[in-house]
Amino acid sequence: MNLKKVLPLKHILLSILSSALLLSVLGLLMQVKTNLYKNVGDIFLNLNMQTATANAVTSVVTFFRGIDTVGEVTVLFLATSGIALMLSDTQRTCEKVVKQESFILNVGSRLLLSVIVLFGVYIIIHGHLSPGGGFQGGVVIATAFLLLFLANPNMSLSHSILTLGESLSGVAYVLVALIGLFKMNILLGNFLPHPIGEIGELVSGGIIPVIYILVGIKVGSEMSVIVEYFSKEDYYKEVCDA
Amino acid sequence: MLEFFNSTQTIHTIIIIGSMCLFFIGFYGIATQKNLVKVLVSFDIMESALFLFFIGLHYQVGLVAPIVDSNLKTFTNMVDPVPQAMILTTIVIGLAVLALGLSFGIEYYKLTGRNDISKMNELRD
Amino acid sequence: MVFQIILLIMLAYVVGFIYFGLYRNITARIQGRYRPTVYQSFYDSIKLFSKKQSVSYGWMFYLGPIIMATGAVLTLILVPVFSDSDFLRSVTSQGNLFVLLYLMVLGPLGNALAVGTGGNPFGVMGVVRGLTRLIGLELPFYIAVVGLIIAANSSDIVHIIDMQKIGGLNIINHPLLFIGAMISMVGFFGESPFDIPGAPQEVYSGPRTEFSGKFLALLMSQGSLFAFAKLVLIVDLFLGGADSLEMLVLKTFAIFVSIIFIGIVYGRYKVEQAVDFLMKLPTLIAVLGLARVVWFG
Amino acid sequence: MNSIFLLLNLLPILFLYQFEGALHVSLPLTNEFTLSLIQTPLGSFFAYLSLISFLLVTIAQKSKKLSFSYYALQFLLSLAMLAIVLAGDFITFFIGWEIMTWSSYFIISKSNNMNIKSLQKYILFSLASAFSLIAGIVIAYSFANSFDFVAISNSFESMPFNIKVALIVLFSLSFFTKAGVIGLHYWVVDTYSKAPDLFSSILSAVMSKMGIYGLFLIYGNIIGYHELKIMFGTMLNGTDFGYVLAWIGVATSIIATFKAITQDEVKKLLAYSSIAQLGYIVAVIGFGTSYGVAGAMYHTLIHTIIKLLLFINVAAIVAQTGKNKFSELGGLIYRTPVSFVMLLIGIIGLAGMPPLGGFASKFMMYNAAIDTKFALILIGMLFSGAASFLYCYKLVYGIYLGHPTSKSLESTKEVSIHYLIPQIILALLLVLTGAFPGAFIKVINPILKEFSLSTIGYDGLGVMQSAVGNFNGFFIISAFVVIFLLILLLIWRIKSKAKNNLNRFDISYCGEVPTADTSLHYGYGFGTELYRIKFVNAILKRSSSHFYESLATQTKKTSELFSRMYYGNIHNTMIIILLFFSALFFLGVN
Amino acid sequence: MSLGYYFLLPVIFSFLTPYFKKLGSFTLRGSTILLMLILFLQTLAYTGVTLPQISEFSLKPPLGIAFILDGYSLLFLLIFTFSALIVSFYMVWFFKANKGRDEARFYVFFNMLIAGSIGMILSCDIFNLYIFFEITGICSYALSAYNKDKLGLESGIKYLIIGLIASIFIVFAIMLIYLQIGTVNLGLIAQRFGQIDPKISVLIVLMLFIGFGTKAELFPMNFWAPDIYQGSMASVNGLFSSVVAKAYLFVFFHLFYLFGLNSKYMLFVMVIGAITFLVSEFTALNQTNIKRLFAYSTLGQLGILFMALSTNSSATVSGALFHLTSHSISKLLIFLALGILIHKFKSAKIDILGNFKSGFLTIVLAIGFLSILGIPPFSGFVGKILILKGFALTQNYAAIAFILLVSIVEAVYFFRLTAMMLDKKRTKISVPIGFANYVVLSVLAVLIVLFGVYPSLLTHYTDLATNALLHPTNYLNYALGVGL
Repeated sequence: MNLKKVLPLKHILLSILSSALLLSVLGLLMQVKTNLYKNVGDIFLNLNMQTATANAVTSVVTFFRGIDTVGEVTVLFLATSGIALMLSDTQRTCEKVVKQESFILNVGSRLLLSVIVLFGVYIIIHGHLSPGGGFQGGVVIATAFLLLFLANPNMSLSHSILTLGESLSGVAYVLVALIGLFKMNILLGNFLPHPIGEIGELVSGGIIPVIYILVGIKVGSEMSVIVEYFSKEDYYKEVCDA
Repeated sequence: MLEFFNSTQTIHTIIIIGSMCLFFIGFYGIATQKNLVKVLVSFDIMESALFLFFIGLHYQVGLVAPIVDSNLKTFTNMVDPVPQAMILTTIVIGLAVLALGLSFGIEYYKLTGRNDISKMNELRD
Repeated sequence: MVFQIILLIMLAYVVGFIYFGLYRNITARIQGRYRPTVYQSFYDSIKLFSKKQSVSYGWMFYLGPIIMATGAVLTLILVPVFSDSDFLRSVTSQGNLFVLLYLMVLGPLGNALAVGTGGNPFGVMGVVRGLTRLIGLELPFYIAVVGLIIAANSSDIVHIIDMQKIGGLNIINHPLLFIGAMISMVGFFGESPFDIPGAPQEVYSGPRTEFSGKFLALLMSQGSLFAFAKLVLIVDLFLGGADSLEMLVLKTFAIFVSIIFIGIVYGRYKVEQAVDFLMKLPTLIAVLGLARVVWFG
Repeated sequence: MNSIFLLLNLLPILFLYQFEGALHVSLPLTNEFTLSLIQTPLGSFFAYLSLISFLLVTIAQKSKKLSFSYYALQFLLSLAMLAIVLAGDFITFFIGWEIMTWSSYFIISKSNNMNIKSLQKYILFSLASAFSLIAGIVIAYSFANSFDFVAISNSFESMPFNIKVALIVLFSLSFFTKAGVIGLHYWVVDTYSKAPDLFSSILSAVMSKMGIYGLFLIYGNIIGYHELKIMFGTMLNGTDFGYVLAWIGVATSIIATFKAITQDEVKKLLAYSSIAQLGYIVAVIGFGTSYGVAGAMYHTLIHTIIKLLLFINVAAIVAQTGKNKFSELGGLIYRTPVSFVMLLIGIIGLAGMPPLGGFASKFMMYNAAIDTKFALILIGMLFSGAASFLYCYKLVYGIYLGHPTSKSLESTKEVSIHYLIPQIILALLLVLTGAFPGAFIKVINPILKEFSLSTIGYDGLGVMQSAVGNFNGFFIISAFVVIFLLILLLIWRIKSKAKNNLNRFDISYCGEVPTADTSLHYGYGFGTELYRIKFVNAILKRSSSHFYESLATQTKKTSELFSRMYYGNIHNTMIIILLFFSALFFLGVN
Repeated sequence: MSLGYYFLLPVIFSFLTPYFKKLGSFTLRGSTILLMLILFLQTLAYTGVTLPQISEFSLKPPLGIAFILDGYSLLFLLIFTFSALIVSFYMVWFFKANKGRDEARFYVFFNMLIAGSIGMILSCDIFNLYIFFEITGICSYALSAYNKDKLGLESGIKYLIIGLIASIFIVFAIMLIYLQIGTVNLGLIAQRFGQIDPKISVLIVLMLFIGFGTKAELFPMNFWAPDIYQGSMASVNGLFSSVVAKAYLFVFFHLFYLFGLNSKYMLFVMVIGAITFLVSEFTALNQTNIKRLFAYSTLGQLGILFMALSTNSSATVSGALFHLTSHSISKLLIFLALGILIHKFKSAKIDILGNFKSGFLTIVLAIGFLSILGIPPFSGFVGKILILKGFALTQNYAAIAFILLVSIVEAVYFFRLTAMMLDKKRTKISVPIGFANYVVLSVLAVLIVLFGVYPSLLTHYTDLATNALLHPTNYLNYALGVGL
């Protein structure tokens, strides 16, 4: 066994460098006192009574820092587009070959699907009350589809529906932001009468649950698309190799 | 003994040490690994380390998650929600970039059969 | 005025040819061979003038010698042959020493044009050698002239002559400049060691290769005119000019003889050797003289 | 096309004439810069010089079919030069300077025998010149807080000495490059020889003069000769500064003269001769005396005339024969007689022979040298003048005299009338400038006043007066003509009846009979002796090209070294970023 | 109009792109042009109002996030929206000439690239800024890899990896900032930045420097940049050069002056900029690939901008901003023109590209080259002379000498290209240019000349920008919500 091959000098030097950096950064971070000023989050916590959502994180995510979330959704959308650009290919030479599917897995996964999707929906619509929300729920929904793909390689999703969900929810999100502008003269203004319900009720928090639902739809459909592309990739690879 | 571990100071120290170790493992990873997937994973490690670091440092003993429920009716004695929101955003962004990177990697691998980033050298004069 | 000028030209013509004859005579004596008479050049020229030209090289071949002759005559007019003649003084002051320096080259250039028209490569070769030699040849002479101009603070020859009447002859005041100028003069007269351009042994007669009959005669006559003009120039610059014919003949003859004696004892330099030589010792001497004028004068 | 641009070229002349020296325009570019045009005597002299040159060249260009873009660029070039010479501030000056650079670049690139290397040479030197100029400009700005000539001139006195020197060096370098001072002349020869034939005349006659204008502007107007004297002290009757500059000029002149003699290409010879002649101007421009300035001015005028004449002449011959080397030309005298006469007049002027303007300007410069007692400078100038006879003769012999070197030359016809018209005008100008030097003094005196120098006397139009002797140009030229005609009459009789019936082999040839292969043209042989002369060989052997080429090689090596860093390995790039971070971290934080 | 439209309109458009695609490519192209036109006109409308302008999201700052438009960002907004408009016109030709491309996705990335860049310059919240940074980043990765060939993918991967490194450092810095200052609002950070532990502040600055410096292509961190340019399409290169790089540069200096780093780090940034300039220009000499060459040229110009922008003197900064604008326009012109050539010759080798025959392209390219070199009467000249003037006023003669000397090196390759275009000995192949391209390139060329002969058009905005950059009091007031 050649030590030099397993652990080249470069690696040793870099590990020494990393350790040195680690030590000095540690030294630095340990010395330094944090929280010199009052965090903006504490103010948000106070403000949160006005927005009337039980989950303060949700109100920060969708409302106080709402534009971040628009950006975040956009990033996800762009990544999906990028992945679609890369992996959906019209010029692919090898043909689609029907693969053997397992009946039990197929049926079992379909059974589970509704449960998982339901769970995802729950997470989404309770985003302003409990931990979770649009992103988390969306991802849970996507896992349901992942299950389908794992069980049945020939499975394919209806892109037009996914696109519809994706586009409309996205547009609706932006429209919500713009309605806020028109009604409250502030973008993403909470134009719905938010103290409608008590804190902790399902219908409370004004636009916040609306946004989270829209985000949930969007993330769900986008993640499903991503999952589909990646799982199909393996399939194409095998077929093309053969 | 338990009190020692239950103090904010100690928890912060542990979190700093742990997350920074993780961070520099990722650092070492991106500096030494040449496989694209490994590089992306290293980046993910670094990001995760940062998430840990950030969230961890905002935890203080005695504070709870910023959610009101039947027991808790006011937003007091809660941890700062902003870092959590930020981390949530960052996670999604990290995921998106990682997925995009992987899709690039797959496509590149299909074209060339290579995934070694140090051997990506078609672009040169 | 025209009469005076024609008289001047005739004088120059006669004196020039006699000097040329003398030169041949003396050279032959020194070299111990039979000598021609002093008037041999006259006879030659008369003979050549009476010859008939049977071929033509075109009009430039005619114009060349004419330009040359024009240069010679103009030079002669602008050099005050007699320093006390009011007429000559007034004519001279229209030009200056620089005009003369350039006019001295105009002749050879006219000649060169004619040679070029003649179309003989040997002739052109001679011209090129002549012009190349000129680069070296003019250097000490220029330095000498510049020295004198600066010393007199005037480029007017009459003024330089007048200065010498007051402050003594330049040959005494500026001996180094004189030596430099004299060495150049040897070349200007086509004497050894700087006689390569026209030496028949070298490039088949040099510039004159294609000339014969009347053209050769014209060439010879303007050569003697030029020679005379140059002698007078040296006399004017260094020996204080001449008031009368006797003084003129005496002084020019003295210069002439010394040039011959310098020239006769040397072998012939190749053109590059000539330039090399001229750029070294004579230039150095002249520069020393010049330095004396500029810094200590 | 040609007629339109001919008329267009007339416009600026009329425009200038209209204003009669009272032109003063200012045009705000931004709130910080104002472009201003002011007509000074110096500026109008150069303006008329360049505009009329352009007019003449445009006339000659009628004989060629040139594109619209060519004419447009040339017109732009003329306007740019107008902007340079009329500029009242450095921004206008620089804008004109750069437009001049690139418009001429594009014209030059239209030449058929241009290659990338020569174009690069031209543009890089031009840009180096421009950048050195702009460096000077902004440094001056940092003290004067203005780009205005007057403001900079006023604040110059109060600048620190080293800044003053830096300014002088930067500006001088810039203008020297344009004028082609030795060492900075690397581009000149290549460009002049490869540019379109008629455009070479503009390059040599007009564009190089912009460098001279710049020198006048800097030394005379902005710094002022008086200030130069104070700065550097005096030497003999001139200034130390003038002495150094004079040696630069003289060295340029001597070296370029020798180089010119050895050239085989006609336009290269003219290019070197141009360098040499500008060397004279550079030599006297720094004297700071009336004669120095007047001499430089006069020579500027004469050189413009001569170079226009010669380049147009050569362009015509090249267009007619398609050959541009001395070794390929020859014997054109009876085929193109008018051209020959024009060239003859041109070289008589170039050699500085008395009856023509060339002598008048040289005399002025020599006077200046005597006036300041710069004897060695004077000798240098005389020496280079003596050597220049050789290339003058080569020019006329190589093209027109001797025997034709090839059959095609024997059937050459006289060149087109469009080439001849400007040549005749220029030849007449050359005669007039020789005959009436006093008239020129009249033109120059206002400029001398502008530089606050004493004026020069003149007696009528024909006589130029100086402290060390007068020069009656009119007398000399009339005497010359009269004597010439008299001798012509006298000798007329010796003209034989024989026609020009000689076979080219009917010559004395060492007793041999030349054959068809025998080379009877000596065009190639000029200058070969020079290599055997030690001093001259030392000059000819050396070349600035070694320096510049090794500079280019070094640059290329550096470039290769740097580009090795960019070899596209993303892994290493990452490591470098991380290392850079670490380095900064350890340096900065700890 | 609200500033939020700059981001939200492109977002809506992108989300709806699948439906535009179904309506046909005409709708797709037309709507993109319309969108960019709206953004550009909106920006023009903003030139007439008093600055700064603010539009808040959800809450008023300093608590909430807001877009603030001050003089500094207005200049960049003008550049970005104008470039985007131009490129959207150009892409009409491109997609007509290259059939069968995934047009819809290109427009998604293109729109979001612009939106992200604009977001970066408008946002007054550093975390929000980071999100726009990522949006811009993802769009750039995808656009680099858009061709899906080996080169494109390679450049996409490289860009992505670099983007990851940069974003890690930036996220780290933002976290440290939040830990120290308790907010991510730029105004508050600026206010409190001086008071935090100097060691941590150095670390934060260093991380931001590495993050944005890497993206803004500063010297030891720019080895990837030429690869990206080489692998991407020419029109995308134009965007990278005139929009994306400029956006990163904007952020770099925005933070630089907001955080008051100018006194401490001025020399450092200047030296780094100078080295970038030097190395890039020398390297460019040795290139045979035209895209790579102009990538180096872009790096070099960025180097000058870094040198000049870090000086803290209003004259220099104003000049640098002028130069930046002129460089954006010129580089866009050059890359778009090259795009036509590269499409025709199917190669980016300089030797092959030199064979084109088109008077129009020669003229516009020459104008672009001369402008970048700073030769009058083109806009680059005004920028360069203003920069030099600024350096002269601070008596920084070394910088003047340096810029001018390296500019000569720059001239070497620019004029080599020019000479190649003009070389008559090459076999000349005529290149068809679409009508849209005549318009697009003419507009750019005319602008270059216009700014050169009448710079007051632009100096008004650069002066505003300089004032806003160097004296960000107004901006801070708005970011802190004081002025509201």
